Amino acid sequence: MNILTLFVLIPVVTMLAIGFSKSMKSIRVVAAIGMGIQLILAAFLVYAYLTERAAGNTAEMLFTYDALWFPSLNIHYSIGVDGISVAMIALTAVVVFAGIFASWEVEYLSKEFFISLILLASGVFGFFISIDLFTMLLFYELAVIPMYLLIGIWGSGPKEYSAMKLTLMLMGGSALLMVGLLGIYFYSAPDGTPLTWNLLEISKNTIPIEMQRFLFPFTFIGFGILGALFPFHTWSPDGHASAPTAVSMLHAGVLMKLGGYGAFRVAIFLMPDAAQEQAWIFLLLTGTSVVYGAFGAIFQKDLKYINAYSSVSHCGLVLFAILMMNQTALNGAVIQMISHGLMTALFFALIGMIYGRTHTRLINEMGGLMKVMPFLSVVYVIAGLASLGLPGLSGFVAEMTIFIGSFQHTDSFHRMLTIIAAASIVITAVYILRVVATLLYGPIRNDHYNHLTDARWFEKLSTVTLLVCIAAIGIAPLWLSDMINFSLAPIVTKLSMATSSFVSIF
Amino acid sequence: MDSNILFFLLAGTILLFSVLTVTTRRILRAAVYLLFVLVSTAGLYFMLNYNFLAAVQLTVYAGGIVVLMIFSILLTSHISEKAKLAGMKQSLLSALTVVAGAILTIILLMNHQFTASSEPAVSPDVQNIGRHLVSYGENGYALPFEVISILLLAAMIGSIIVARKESLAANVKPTDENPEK
Amino acid sequence: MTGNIPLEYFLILSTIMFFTGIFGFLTRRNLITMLMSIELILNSVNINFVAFNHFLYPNNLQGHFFTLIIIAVAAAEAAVAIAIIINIYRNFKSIEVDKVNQMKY
Amino acid sequence: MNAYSYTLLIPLIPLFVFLLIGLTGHKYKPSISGLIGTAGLLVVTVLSYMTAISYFWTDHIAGTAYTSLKVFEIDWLHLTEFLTINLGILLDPISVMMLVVISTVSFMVHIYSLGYMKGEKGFARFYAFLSLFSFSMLGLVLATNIFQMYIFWELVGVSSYLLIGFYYTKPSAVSASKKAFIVTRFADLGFLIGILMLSFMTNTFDFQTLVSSDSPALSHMGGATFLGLSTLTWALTLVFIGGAGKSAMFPLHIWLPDAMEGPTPVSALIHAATMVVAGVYLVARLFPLYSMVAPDALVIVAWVGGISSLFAAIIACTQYDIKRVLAYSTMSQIGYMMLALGVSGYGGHDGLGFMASNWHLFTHAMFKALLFLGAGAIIHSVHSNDMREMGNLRKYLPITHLTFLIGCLTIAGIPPLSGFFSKDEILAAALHANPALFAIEYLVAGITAFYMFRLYFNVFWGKSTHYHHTPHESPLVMTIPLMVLAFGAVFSGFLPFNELVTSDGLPFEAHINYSVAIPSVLIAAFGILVAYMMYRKESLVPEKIATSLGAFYRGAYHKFYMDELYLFVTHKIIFRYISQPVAWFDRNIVDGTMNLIGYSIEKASYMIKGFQSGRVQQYGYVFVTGAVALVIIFVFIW
Repeated sequence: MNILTLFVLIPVVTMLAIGFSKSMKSIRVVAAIGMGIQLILAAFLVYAYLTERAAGNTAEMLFTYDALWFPSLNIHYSIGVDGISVAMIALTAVVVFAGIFASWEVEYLSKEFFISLILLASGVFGFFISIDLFTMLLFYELAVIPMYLLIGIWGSGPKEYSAMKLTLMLMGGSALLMVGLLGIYFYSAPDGTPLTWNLLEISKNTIPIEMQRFLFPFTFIGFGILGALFPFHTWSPDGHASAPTAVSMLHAGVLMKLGGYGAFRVAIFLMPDAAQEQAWIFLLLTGTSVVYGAFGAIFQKDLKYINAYSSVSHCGLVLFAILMMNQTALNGAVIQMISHGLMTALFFALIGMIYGRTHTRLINEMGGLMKVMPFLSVVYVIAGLASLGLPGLSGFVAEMTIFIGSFQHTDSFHRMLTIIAAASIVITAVYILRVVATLLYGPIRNDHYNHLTDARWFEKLSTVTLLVCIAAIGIAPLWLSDMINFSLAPIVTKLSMATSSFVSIF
Repeated sequence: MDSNILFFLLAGTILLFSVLTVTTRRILRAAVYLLFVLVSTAGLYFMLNYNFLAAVQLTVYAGGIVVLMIFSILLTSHISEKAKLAGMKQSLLSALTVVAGAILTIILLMNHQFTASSEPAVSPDVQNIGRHLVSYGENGYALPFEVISILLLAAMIGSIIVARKESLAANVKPTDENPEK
Repeated sequence: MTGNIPLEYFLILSTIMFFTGIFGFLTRRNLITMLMSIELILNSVNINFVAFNHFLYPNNLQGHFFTLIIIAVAAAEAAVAIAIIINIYRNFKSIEVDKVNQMKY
Repeated sequence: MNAYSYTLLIPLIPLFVFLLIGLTGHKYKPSISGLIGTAGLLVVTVLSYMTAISYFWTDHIAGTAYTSLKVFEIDWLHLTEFLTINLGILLDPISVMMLVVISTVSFMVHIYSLGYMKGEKGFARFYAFLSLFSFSMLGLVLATNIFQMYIFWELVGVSSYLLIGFYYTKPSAVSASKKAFIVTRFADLGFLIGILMLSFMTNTFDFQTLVSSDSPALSHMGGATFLGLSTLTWALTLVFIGGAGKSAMFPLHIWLPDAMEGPTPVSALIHAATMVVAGVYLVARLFPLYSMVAPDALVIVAWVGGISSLFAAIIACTQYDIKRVLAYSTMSQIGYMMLALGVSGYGGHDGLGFMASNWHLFTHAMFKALLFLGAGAIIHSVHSNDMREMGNLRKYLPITHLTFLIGCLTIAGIPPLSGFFSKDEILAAALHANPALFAIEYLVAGITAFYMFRLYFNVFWGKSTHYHHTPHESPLVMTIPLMVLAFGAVFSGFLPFNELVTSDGLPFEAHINYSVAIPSVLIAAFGILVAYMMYRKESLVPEKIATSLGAFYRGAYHKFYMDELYLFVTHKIIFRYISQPVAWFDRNIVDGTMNLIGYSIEKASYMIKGFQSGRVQQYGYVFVTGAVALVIIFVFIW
């Protein structure tokens, strides 16, 4: 059996096993075992991928498998991975694993909770391994739908409103996406040859420029909504604020990356000419996202809102870098996706743990937590430092790759935008340090907090898993960046062939 | 000449009682007016020399359906009861639509040239009807005949069940109340 | 026997009858009178069929049979409808359409 | 591998110690953490001295230029075809000199802290952070390329943040740490953009390539200009802004006085001797590039340095918190160093400023660390920072008194102490290049002497103050570092810097310029005299002078309202006029639009819902009317 299919199969088996489990204890143990196997498998995949590459296999996609499942539209279950997808799969496995432990104590309808959570995860895994556009979209929807239930049932605050808003906005994105993908499908092959959904085959054909102009915005915005593109980001703060811990982790950590990944894999890769032409519009939007999200975060009082706005800023940077369309920036974008995924998952996990103890998320109601829960606080500080780009942690690598890559752009308009985007590192520092100072430092504001306990073993496991990954990328980024670079090379070649009709503003 | 008079007589009856059927406030009278309409229609069929059809019209419609309706009226309302009519607004709007529709249709059909077939006519006598009805070749109606039979059967069973449903439930109830007995 | 009555007269008659039936259907509150209106509509259609058969296509009996079948269907429909009406009456103690609006949800 | 491969251990040992104490420090007694940290630093110090000796003397062939050696380098991240971030070790005169400075001061601080921090909560944490700082700082000075420098630059900033906020339950410390980080981060943004521009133009990060005589930057000299300055000048000015932020140059200095909220050894190590001079080191590191391609940027450097030193010196005269006086003094002295770099030329005797700057950096590290540790000893025994609550301490703290006096004399520039020599060279270089700057610095020399002795007389002489409990001399672990540093402060002036650390690596002839030296000693003596009269003899009453200066004095006392200005900008403008509107805009306009769409759809569906009434007759009516209308449309209108 193809190793990639296992990534979809294991969650399914796990879901079945959970379905047959009786007690809450056995449910979560089964979930943890299933996702643990998934994590090991992901690690093995990285290893297998690197060995294969080292052995000189230069195919664009590895471990491919193809089966026709809907002949009249030529839809295949077509899978394969390159360095980028491998990295994203590894990220997903880590976040899901940490997410299971972060939701260790979900008592209300725990069976349904874990099943939905793992269903979501299987959608994400499926998305990353797909080469067939339709199958990709199918898995995408599979990942989005459980989100509604997860937030609507297990959420907090105005959960129905948030769940509805999130789902509707993402579905709106899917609708745009559907238009874009169908358009791509109908121009996927030269006249006279059968149409195809296969990414690689479509990329060999050039979609007519008029169609590209029309389809690119649909596809890019469709994915961009999931990637929190300004001004379609407002589902994110509300959705994250209401979602239960593990869902926030998965959502911000992984699901939002589907947007970036798709925008890059589908929109830019298949329609480079239109991308070149229209990039400046979206660069302005994403550049705005970066700075705007950061400014927005300064003023928030709710921890989850702060983090959601910070995600808007960081994910904006991902799309920003993708639109720069050179190898270094794209590389940075992928690393940023991974880095942000890990960081934000860690943040949400910590926020969930803190909220579980203090029962408030308003920073000015808390204070001095460092004294009562040193472990969580130290991890929070480290996560914060990662978020503001401290060298040695993953955020720095990602941001610097993006900034340097973007600044290599030959056009001065792009370089000016890069400088503006770079300014976000200062603003990020402001809001991160503000939170750290108010939340963790200072005297304890509420006497009840004196009795709070520090992290339990499963919480430690969850956070340490993420922390180790963050530090590993931050300290030794070379293997990751080289793995991504190798797979970017053919894409960048295709992009550079695109006729640039962009007229500089300056 | 006399057939012209007969037609206008029948047409006048039909129109008059149609309108009365839908406007009268007493339900039973409406049923009777409907009966007049149906009988007059049968007269039209006779006039057109479709004797079998006219007979069916009389037996099934006038004899069957209207009687059925009268029964149900008697079951569901008092004879003296006057039906409530629709509101002014509803009636006016409906009348407007209906008149417009009628005028429109009449204009259309007056402007249309109907062309008659020139092939030799078939006599609509009972022998021909019977042969056509059970033959399955060209101009054979065996299949619709069978289908309609099944439909009638189904309708019969259906109406019985629908009408009986409540009483079945009513029969169950007393045993529920005293399970020990 | 029909003399020189043209086809159009029959059609006009059936048209007026048809719309009278519709008017009845739209304005009557009582379910049974609504059913009657439907019978009127069906009847007008029958007249049309018969007239067309007689004047335009005397070479076969399609209109005739259609009418026959419609009468049969009308009978079946009336039977079922009345069964339903009676059932409704049992449940609602009324056969006014306005009062029978609980089934829309 | 080569003869210097052991230098790899110099940064790695503190890193290892940091991880060791950080991960396992809570398992054993705090004092063991302290000992581990100190032992690690001892090894580092020994290795640093070994490196210095072999680099400057044993391995050096007399008469040849000191070359820069890339001892070790690995690829850390591949960026573009040309740009690669490497991590490595570069040895050249300034980096080796910095090794000595950092390891010496850091080692002394490690020892000192064993006594000073004894019994503090978080003792192990303190040593972990100190090791992290030492690692970062050593990595910074050994950087082979500008990006590695940026990496460690940020790490240094974070260590500083963590150490300033060491007393995390104290709100003032927390806000000071936040302020320090954000202000330097702001400056780092300039540094980062500078790096981006430089790397875009030159396609390299490497220092050796950048500063070589065929630097790729040279081809961009005539390039595009922006606001009248060439792009290269802009790039290097932006890099300098990064340095100015770290070195607390005006107007990015506001974090430094507040940073004194950290433990005093930290102030001595980070905010006096090492981290704050990183800006100077940065400019010195890129100095050939500055002088080759962007002399305009050097002018900016010089003036910023000059203004900062004067500005800080004036404020220092009015402060009562002894650590703040020292902080402003630090800022002032760094201004000297910046100025010296700014006025310097390249090569031979023209490079006097460069040499003087590095020399002053070295001597300043010694005497300022000494002064801070001395202040720490005072605070340790008096439990106060305010000099108004002190007096007559010479009786209680004899060793501290003596060493502190040496420090004061050194910073005032009294021969033959080291400060005299280095300051003299700076003044000579300034006089040579720009008399206006020389005038400023000359004045500052006098003010420096005044405020240092104001501090000295107030603390050690003067009225005998009543203390809650009798001050006592510090333990030996604290006084030994004082004595060692005092030794350094006295004798580092005799090091032949003109042979060791020069702009082009070649020695040049330097001598004491008496036309500068004599007046400068005189003004220093004058400053001391004034301080003596005001605070010892009290024949001049300070309050009277203060009131006669009026608004100026109040301005200086309030640090010329710089904090208020920043607060205004951050709170009023950024918070009130940017962040709050952005948050409002997001919630109400952007999200409002989305909600409006949802709301209008909901309203519309309520309206349409009426059609689905369940009333058959209504359906029928709509159906018939619709059919009629369609027929009309299609038959008559179409």
